[in-house]
Amino acid sequence: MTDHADHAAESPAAGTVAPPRGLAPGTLAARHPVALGTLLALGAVNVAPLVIDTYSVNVLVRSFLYAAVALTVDLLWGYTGILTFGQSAFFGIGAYALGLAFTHIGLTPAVAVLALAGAVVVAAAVAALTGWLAFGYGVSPIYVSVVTLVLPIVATQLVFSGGTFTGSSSGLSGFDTFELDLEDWFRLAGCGLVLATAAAWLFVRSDAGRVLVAIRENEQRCTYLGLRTARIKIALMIACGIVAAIAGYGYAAYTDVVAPELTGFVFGTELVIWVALGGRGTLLGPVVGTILIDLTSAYLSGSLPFIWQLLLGVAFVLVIVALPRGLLPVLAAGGRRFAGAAAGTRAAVLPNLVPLVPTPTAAPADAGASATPALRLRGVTRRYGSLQVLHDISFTAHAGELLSIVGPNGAGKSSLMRCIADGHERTGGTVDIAGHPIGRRNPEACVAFGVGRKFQAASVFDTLTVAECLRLARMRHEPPSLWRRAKTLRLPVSALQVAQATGLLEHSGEEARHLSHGLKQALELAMVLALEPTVLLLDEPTAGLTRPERQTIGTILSALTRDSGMCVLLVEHDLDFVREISSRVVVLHQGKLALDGTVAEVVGSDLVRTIYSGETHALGDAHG
Amino acid sequence: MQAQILDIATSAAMLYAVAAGLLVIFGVMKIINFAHGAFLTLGGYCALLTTWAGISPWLAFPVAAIVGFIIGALVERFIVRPLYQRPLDAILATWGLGIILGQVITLIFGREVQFVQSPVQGTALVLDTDYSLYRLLLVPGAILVGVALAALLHGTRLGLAARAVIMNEALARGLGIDSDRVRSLTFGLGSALAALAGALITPLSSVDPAMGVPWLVNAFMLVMVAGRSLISLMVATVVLGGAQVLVSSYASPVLGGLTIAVLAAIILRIRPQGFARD
Amino acid sequence: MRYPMLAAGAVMVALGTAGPLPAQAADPIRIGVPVGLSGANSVVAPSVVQSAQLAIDEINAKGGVLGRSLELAVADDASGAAGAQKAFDSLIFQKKVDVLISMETSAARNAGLPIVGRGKVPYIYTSFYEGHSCSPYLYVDAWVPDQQVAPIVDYFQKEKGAKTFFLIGSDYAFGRGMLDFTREYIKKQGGQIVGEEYQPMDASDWTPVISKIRATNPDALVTSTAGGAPNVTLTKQLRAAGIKALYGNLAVDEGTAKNLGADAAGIVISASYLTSIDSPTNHAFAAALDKKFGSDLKTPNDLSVPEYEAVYLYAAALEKAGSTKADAVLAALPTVSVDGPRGSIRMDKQHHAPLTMYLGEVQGDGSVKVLKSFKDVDPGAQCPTLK
Amino acid sequence: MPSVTLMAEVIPALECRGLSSGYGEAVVIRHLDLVLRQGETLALLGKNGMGKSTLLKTVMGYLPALAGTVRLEGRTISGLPPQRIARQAVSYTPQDQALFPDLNVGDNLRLVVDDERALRTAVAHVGGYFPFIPDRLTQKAGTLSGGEQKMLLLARALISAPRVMLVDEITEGLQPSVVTRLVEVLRVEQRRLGFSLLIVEQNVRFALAVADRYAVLKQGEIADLGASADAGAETRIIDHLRL
Repeated sequence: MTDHADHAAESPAAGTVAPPRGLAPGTLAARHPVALGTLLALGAVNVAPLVIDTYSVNVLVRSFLYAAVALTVDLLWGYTGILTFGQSAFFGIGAYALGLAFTHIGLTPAVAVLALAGAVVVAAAVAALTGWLAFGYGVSPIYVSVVTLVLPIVATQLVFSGGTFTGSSSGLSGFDTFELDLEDWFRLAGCGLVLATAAAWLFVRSDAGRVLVAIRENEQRCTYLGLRTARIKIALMIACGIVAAIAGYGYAAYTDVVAPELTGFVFGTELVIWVALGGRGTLLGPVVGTILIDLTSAYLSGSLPFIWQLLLGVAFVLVIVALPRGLLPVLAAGGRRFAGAAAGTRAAVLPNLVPLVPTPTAAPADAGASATPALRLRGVTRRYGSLQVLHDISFTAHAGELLSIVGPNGAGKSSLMRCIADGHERTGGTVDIAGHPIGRRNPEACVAFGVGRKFQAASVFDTLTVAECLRLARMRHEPPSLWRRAKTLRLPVSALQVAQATGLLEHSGEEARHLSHGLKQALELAMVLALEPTVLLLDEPTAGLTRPERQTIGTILSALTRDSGMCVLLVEHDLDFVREISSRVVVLHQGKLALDGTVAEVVGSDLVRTIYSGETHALGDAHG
Repeated sequence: MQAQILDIATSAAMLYAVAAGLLVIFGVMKIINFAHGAFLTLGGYCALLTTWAGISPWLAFPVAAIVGFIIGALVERFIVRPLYQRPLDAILATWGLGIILGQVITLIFGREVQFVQSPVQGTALVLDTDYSLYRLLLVPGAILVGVALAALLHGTRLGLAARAVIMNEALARGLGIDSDRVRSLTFGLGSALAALAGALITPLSSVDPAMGVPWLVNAFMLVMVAGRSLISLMVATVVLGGAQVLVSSYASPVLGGLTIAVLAAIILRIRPQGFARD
Repeated sequence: MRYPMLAAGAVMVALGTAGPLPAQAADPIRIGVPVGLSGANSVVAPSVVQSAQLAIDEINAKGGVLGRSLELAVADDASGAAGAQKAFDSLIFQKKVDVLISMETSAARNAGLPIVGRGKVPYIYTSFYEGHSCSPYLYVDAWVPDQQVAPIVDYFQKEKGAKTFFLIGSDYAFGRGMLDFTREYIKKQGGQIVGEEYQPMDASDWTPVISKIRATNPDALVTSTAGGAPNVTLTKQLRAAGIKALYGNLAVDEGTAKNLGADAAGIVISASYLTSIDSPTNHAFAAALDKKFGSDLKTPNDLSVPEYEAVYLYAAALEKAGSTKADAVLAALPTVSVDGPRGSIRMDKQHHAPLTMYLGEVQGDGSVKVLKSFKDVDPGAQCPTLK
Repeated sequence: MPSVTLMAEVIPALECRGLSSGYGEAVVIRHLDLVLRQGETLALLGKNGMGKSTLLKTVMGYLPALAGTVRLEGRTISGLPPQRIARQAVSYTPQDQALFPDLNVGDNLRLVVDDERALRTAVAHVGGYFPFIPDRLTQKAGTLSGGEQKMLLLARALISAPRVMLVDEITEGLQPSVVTRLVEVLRVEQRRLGFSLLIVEQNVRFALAVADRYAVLKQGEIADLGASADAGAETRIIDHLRL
């Protein structure tokens, strides 16, 4: 109650901040800062070698290439949450592609191009393999760190085992390479870095780029929005691997040396350190951080090598423990200009929410609904080791039904929901969604068949805005742009209704973590509805809500089943609520289906009365 | 062949000694201590100090364990404790700690490679093979470490508390067990074991500020595969360590160097829980 | 005008160090010494730095060269290629040294050479190595396989009756280069190679190699590992495993041997410098080192003495050229000679130097007993394209 | 201000004042006032999701109090971590996962006593009620039957010499004979040790049999409070609980 009241009081104020300041979203004006920044940076990179001393130019070429790799680490770790120690391996692939080609074949334009192509292909293949290994279903999140740790070790040992072919510990050096002035190397590397950063900047701010943050924040929710997160992560891994390989290629061409250290795990961890110090998830932070750190260490390596390393180590630990966002954002937050700019970009991308005109395809689905049940369970069982939580559950549910599942704690209600939404969950039996058996498919495949699942605790994306959360839910239907943000967001009428009725619309520019508990629940419901599911699974949607909030949700649910012909499955403890809105009730008790009937039948049943008054042993047939 | 059996046994013993400390910390705290390599190095330098002091090389082992314990407990208090909810950050923070320890060691002892005295010299005739006595002694040494750990976990109240925290921390706290203290002691114990392992391996190789790093990765892989059990760690060290020896002997020592890491990655992909029972 | 990067400058000021200064007429002549203070070479690097420091101090005490004093600039190359690049970059472009004089791993030397070419700085390489490294900027005053291998192999074959050999090396240019030469030489002399194994430079576990030695049971071992750590770990593990074969080591120096203690006893080495050389210059050198460094003294060895002599060679070339200009110095280098602890050194054979070689056996106390010596052994045709 | 001695008599064993709590932002308990008197047994009843378990978890320090305070015999304990509260002679038996199934019976008991001698005495004592315990000290607790596990839980709570005992649904899924046994043991021990008992129940009969007073929770607030002996208490409670 208090929580909600507080929020209601502050929401008008928040509402006045959120609307854009007269900027039409997505126009050139909105993208202007990026273009301007890129041009300025390009200009600076071209002028810099004229004023900086030779040694710094020399070192900076290397720093730029490192920074490009750090950029990929930031995309993987900072944005997507994949802690990788393996980007050095891709850098090494690029470097050795050039080193081996130029040493053993020689420098010709054709060889140079082929070597680059080889580097890209090998890096992409290795990244795909790494991703396939690391992002399989049910694999623990730390496993990706295991794999990316193995990667540079394997790469280094392969270099070692190559004998004179790879130069082993010595590496390869002294091969003929491109004849370029130091200044030109500087400009080349600098422009490459600026363009890569700008591209990454556009990407992470595009609609597609928000998926990365969504995966980091809540991968489970992503999969239940039908997003194939494993494929997205593998694709990202491939792109990042290729960029790192190109940087490595440039490094070898510039320094005329390839050495096992370039592929090693220590370099891989250094990249993570630079990114952490610069500020993970900020792109500019890691780039600037890498350049500053590498340049400073170049100056200090002679005079203060240990102290410098010690300082870096101390700074790194402090940042990880106390300032997980890194140094740069903290420093930058001091400047008001940064804060203003950040708020500006945030506001400028608020899309207009428009109702989705029902497509003709929706109609046949309704027509077919009468013939095929929306949901059919046959003999579903679930075991955890020796513990059996579901015994032989069979029932069907049709379009337009609101089926409540009730039962005491531990009756297996939530397990049942999981078995419907994820093919890996059940131990036995079959589940058909609108006539499609789900088999052993992943949640995202079940979503494709028409399942929408709302979790018990509101599962949203904390650091994304309400509009962004809703956009993610629509991506299955409308593939997002890779470099820009759409001006409009089309939502199904039901989702829009939920957003309107709960007051969510006024908060569409706000980050989800700032929402009240009730609004988070409403947001998740709207997201699930945006999927246009045929079977909607709701696990205690009203837990922890105030009475008016429950009322609102109840009204919406009734309307949904009535008007849009959805099949809703509701798990609920509050039996008053169940009585008000259900068309049918299923009672689960100790993992078995105890009763399946109308509300009146269930409410009047002695069985339910005994279950709820606690004399469980009186329930003879439930004990067998 | 006999020599290979001895190689496998002694290599597995070395790996077991090196990985046990990491396993203890991972088991109780669910945190990967990437400063493990630095603690190994610390143990190596403790052995170096005993060599310099001219006292019995056997004393290197208790000295290393004690120093490791004290520093480990301090580290837990000031660096690891804020990170229990952020396991990936804990990996990074402990890695950073490893850098700090390495640099401090460098500042004190210099960068160069140094050597310690071995407590035993010469060879013994086992299985018809003249084999390094020290390496042979590593086998009972590792078994001793394993038995002592098992006794500590299963025969003392601290061990019982630690096991309770591993199994269900919330319940353990509700019964009055101070899980913070258990964790401090556990981290200290894990660090002590790491330092002890460092002292154990140095007579066979050399001491330098980066000596622990190559061991870290193998220990990490073994622990990932072993899960939380000292027994499955033993299985993992024999299987993976054995594979390493065989690949080194029949293919090449260099490929042997990546055997453990690659096998671990494959095993974990097929069976995410590794050699652990469930 | 060019300025160092502001940010880096600011950090350096904060840390209390000074940035590079603009060159002035009375500036000292800077001698850059990139060495492996960390990594595989860290065992011997400190003695090399001491030798360089001694030579520079001695020359400065006599008034310097061309009216200018000499100044030492050391940089750590971490004994590897990537580290060497940073060290060479820093010395040549940041510290703007006039010459590089150092021992390096072959990996580091190869990685550094392109930078030397770009910076157009003379480079005197003072480490024994696998040979055939050729550059107009590079001079070498230490031995190559042609000078070193024959004495050991001949001794094993003719005086100890060895027929089968096992070769062990660190897997890098030096390790492979030395053993390539050794293998061919042994074959030419009618010996048999029963095994040849390489491990990465930073390897510290030699168990699989020792297993193979046991399996093949050779009469003699010839090893060529990176000087320092791999050398010591290999020797310790060989001894611990009870391998009794003859043991010729192409990379061990006296200091390392002393470190090894009893384990080193019986190792046969072939070197151009031993502390026991009985010559007035060697005695004077030893006394000067002792006086300067006292208890901190690192045993001088076959890597540090060439460094000492190379500084003198450079000073002599400066005097002759009359300037620090690279072209003039490079032209003068092969024409000057110094009388150092190893005797008279002149790098006039295709940028390499004829040397007197000693065959020695390490004793239980780490000292080396000279078995034989060979006067002014020619380095052979190392760089036919150079003068 | 009453004198100290006077206060000691009226100080409740446990006292919640204005207590609000929940999970994250979901508030489950709202401004709750509840008093557990010295030596009494109070049963908390209510439908699922009404905040009964949440209340126990908040008292025990697992969940932070969003507002209000919890006092144990006059000392504020809200804000302390669970182990500190447990050390003040509060015994808590959660509803799920209350045992260590992979530890043996002896170890499960050993966790709450000071040393081996105390354990031997305690085992001998509870063995009087539950003879299987001394016989099967080395059996893994997870392999005991459901009823035996509940008895072991009660035994563990008793041997920790509690001043206040918090028990969450100990009768769930038990046969009537076992429930009767538990009621008996609780009565005898409470008389002997004088602890105060706060018990969460769905089994109304058990609750009324063991408790002096009852409280019904609805939507995180107390809907009904009375003495178990009151006429019509059971009917009233079931009315609260029914659909």
